[in-house]
Amino acid sequence: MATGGIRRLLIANRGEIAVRIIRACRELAIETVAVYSDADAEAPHVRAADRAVHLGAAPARESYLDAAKVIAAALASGADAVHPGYGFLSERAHFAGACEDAGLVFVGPPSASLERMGSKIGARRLMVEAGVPVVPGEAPADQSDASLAAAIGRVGFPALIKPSAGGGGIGMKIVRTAGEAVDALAAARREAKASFGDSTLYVERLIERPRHVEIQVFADSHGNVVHLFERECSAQRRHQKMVEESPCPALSATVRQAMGQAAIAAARAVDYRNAGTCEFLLEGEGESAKFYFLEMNTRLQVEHPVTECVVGVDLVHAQLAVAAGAPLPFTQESLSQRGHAIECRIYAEDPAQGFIPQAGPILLYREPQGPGIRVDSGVTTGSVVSVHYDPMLAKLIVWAASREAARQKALAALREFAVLGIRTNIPFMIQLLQHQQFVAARIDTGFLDREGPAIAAASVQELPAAALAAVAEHRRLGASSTPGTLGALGPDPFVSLGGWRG
Amino acid sequence: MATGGIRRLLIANRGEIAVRIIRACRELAIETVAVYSDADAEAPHVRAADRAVHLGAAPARESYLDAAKVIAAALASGADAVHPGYGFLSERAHFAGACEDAGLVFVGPPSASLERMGSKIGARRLMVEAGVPVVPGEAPADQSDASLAAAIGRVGFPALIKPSAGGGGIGMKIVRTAGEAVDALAAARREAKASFGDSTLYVERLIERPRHVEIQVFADSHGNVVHLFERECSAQRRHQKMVEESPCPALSATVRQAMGQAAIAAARAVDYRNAGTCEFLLEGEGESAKFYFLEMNTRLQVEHPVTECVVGVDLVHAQLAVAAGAPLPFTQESLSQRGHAIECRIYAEDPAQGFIPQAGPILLYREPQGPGIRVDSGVTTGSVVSVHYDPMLAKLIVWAASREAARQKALAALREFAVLGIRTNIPFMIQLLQHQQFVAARIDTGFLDREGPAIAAASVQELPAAALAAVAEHRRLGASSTPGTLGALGPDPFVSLGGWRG
Amino acid sequence: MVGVAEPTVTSLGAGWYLVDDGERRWRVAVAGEGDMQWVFLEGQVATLETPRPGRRRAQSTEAGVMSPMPATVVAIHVAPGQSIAEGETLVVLEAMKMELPIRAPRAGVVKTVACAKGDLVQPGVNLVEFE
Amino acid sequence: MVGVAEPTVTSLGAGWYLVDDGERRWRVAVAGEGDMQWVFLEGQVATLETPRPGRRRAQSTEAGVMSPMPATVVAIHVAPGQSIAEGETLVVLEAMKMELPIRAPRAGVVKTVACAKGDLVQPGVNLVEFE
Repeated sequence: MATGGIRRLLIANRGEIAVRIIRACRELAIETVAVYSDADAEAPHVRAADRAVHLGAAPARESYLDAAKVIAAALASGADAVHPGYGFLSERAHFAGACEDAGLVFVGPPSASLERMGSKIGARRLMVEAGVPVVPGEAPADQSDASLAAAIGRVGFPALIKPSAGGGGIGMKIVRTAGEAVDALAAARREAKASFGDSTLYVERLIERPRHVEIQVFADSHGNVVHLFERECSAQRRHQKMVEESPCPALSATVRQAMGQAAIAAARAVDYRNAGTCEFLLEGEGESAKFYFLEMNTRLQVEHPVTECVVGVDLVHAQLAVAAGAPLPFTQESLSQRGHAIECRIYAEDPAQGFIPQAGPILLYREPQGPGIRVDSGVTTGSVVSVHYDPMLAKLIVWAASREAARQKALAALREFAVLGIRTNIPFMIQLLQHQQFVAARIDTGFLDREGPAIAAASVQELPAAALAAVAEHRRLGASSTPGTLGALGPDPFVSLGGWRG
Repeated sequence: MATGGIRRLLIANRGEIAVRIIRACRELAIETVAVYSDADAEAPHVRAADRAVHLGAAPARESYLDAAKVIAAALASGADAVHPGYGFLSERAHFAGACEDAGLVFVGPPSASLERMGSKIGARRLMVEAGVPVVPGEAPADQSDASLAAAIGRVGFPALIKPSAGGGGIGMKIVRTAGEAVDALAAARREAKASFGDSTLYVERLIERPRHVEIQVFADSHGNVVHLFERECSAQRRHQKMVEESPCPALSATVRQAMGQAAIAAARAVDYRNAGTCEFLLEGEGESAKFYFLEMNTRLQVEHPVTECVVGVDLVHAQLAVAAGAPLPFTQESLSQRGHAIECRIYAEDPAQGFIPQAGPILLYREPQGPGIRVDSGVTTGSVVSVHYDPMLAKLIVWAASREAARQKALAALREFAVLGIRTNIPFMIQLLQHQQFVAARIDTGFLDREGPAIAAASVQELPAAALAAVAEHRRLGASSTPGTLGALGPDPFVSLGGWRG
Repeated sequence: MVGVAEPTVTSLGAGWYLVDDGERRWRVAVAGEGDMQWVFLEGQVATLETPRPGRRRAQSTEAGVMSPMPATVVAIHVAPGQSIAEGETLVVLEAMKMELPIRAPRAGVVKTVACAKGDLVQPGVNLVEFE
Repeated sequence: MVGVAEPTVTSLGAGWYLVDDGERRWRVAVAGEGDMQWVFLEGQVATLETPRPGRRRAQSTEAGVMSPMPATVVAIHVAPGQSIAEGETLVVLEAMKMELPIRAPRAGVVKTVACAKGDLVQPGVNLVEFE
């Protein structure tokens, strides 16, 4: 794959995505420059890189979010290109622009595309103009009952009335038939006025129990735009994705094709370049399913490996080639889906305590291995999970010929994935992948918010005798080798049981 | 995938293949029973299994080759099936028969198929009857010049004359035109008589610089037989394969299709069941290439992962399903090749000393990781490589969208594959994968025997300063923590340089 | 464990143990020294603690609320003397890109607010105390 | 290394070192104690030895031939008193499923054959000695 001019790449990120990009560069004989904060001096991404530049203190705004420092690091290390990864500066148009100004190749879309997709209102208007379906909605200038009722009729039923100034569900009313509109409008107006001091109302189509389905797109600087099919990402908690898979079992070939074309139209509408993702809400399933554009993520996604496994491409290789000016390494006709991939995001969080993020040292870490198993990670034994960054430690990605085989492979791999020292969502994930709704592929975006606590509770199990025996031996060995550390132990070491749980 | 009655599987093997089969069983919720010799009590395959049975002393004939002990272990551990892996008892018809007699499911072909393919002469005759091309050859009853010259005319030019009783190249003569026949026959007869006391001659077509190309086949007990395309295995040294890949760059679609059909015919001719491989010699390339059946390997091959990556199947899952009586999990129409896979066999051997096998403890071991990289291995840090078994430690398998991308990925992965304590062929492999003939995919079966020494010599490189600096630090740390061990060191620790080489 | 043989445990190094109960074998990982161990078996994780007299737990009590982890205070919703209902959000913290609302464990009256917006707070220290 | 800064070496544990030469960084693995170390860098491997006076090397000499590794004798092609040519196969060993021919390092006459077919032989011990 031609990666032309790029000889030395600075990766303006940390964790698993930095490691993954460094690995891609090794295959392409591109030198790598890592950047790091005070908290990450010994992090795997820093150790893996050919060069490393210290940015600043642990808080991201003093390190990974400081565009000036990152660009200075790139220039000082002789890098000719910058890969922003995801998060941090990846979708900041000013950063892409600053790279362009400094003569650095930005591995992503041009700053102008980022600006156009960065404004939610502007992006929605552009999509409507490009013929991409969006959730019907409007805030009529005439806020009379008659005008709002007419707007409700236009957006369709069931409709949702919500305060234009609002948020958090306050003042939101569902209208299922035209007859319910007048009462609902009055109630919404009262609550909006009381809570926000502004009674302006917005009406939109209510998408009930939608799925989150997104389309990977890729564009080069030679006018080629392709889509790489979908990822199903409905298993999310408070908009934080937990499990992604592809193909989406709810898509018919016709709807898949239509979504792919819509995503290509969206990319063309903003003169997009490099890898991007169009997120859609999907209503219903099969031939009758409808989809609505949500937003475009103008970067590599966390869940890009799912597409890589199913479509058989390397998106980071392609990003580097396209950024260097090469044409896309694939055509639409050459792309197809094969088998099924599932990604499980491994978070440092405690599902039993409301998914509260966990920080601290990882005392023991071992990844699963085997055919069809891929782990992208940014930690190892001895890593300290910092409070300053995202709690995602790793991604487990499995591929198999069918969804059920992939699910079984993911379960087997999760049972081999050992992380000690901080709580993770692995035990929770094992329950989730066995949940009847997951097995049946009937997950909507509200599923985890509704069922998460019950799944967390179900993952508490009795402690097996084998585990107790191993702990006893561990303590005995510790007592003989370092007797000093056991002074505080009482006669019965198992007095307090922290719990066998997720 | 239905694996029906199999609840507990004994794996009658060791090393990487035992580990790989155990991993497959975890995904299928099949309990596993490992067997082990005295040399393998702490081996990874024993640690990975749910149960483990000791067989006997280290020599294979007292452990892994002792069919009675293996069957007793299966019965004692309550196993209902036996997977033989490759090598050891895998192609012994008497072992398959003994399993059948003991009521154990043998994960492989029926003993009758093994018997039929086990006789080289019988198999050749069966193949000819089934219309499968074999290398033309005959040992005419009438050994007169006229009769042998006629036989040479029938097998075609160039022809090879060799003593029927012979071996090792003695008395072999090449005949390129009919005019050369009389002199060559006289010389061959003299040498045959002198060396073997028997002047009977065999004539066959000489296949010059052939490739070794094999076809994976799979048959179930419901009459279905499919092929899973080819593996190119020409990079072999004294018939020991070193690198395998798929697809074979020399095959046209037409020849590939013809070879697949021939392999299916071969399998049908012996009423084959489960996974098998038909090995062919390939002469020439492209549309004009000709292929000749060599033999059928009636088991899972070492190099099966190459097919798994390119065709997108799990052959061990399929083996277990078919052994349990289920129909094949794929049809011929559903199978296709995608991208390119390369397998590198990692041997404990010293290419600089004529590839002499190495034994001893592995002091440090780390496998490469990353997208598209799979390592099947049977060792870890601390393992002791025994003189009693095959010196293959691990297999590195990479997949990428193109051959060139796979080659680059394999190179990057090999450069991350650390094995210290015993010599391996990794540095040699790095040179081999960069050899102009490998890059151009122009490797025949004689390539490594011809070029191996030169490649081994090319892999000797100057020791970088960074390596010396690390050794100095290692010695310094060792000196401070365990001063006793350094008593024998002279003032200059780098007096003798073992060499930076393959 | 009446009638069951005592399991044999073999240390495999690096915190891993092979436990053989006479029938099946299990690979168990254990980490942690002193009075708390973490243990892993087939995807499940537990902590086993020996309680120490007088050790403070980093959690909220009847007397006040604490942060469960190092975090930054992003909002304070109460003031001294204010009456609060059980479950009411008192303080909002942020850690690891997540907002953590700290809620009242009971109804009562705020005595002191021991943190300010922007503070980096540690576990085990009261953020808000009740009368 | 005139004009080049001394590289800094950081131990990463488990035998791994990060070497920074002021420009690039290298991940190097080292193993082995005492007078021999193995070192790995980007797929290349070397051994570094400190020679010890009087240490026997397991290799053939002018006086006789040895097995380079533990192996089984599968064939003996010579007898005492027999004249041999340089490169002639004296003994065939088998180890790890491979045949290892042991050849004469020089022309000469066989003095003793110190092994028998079927023997398990160790490195460092003569198999055949010359006059």
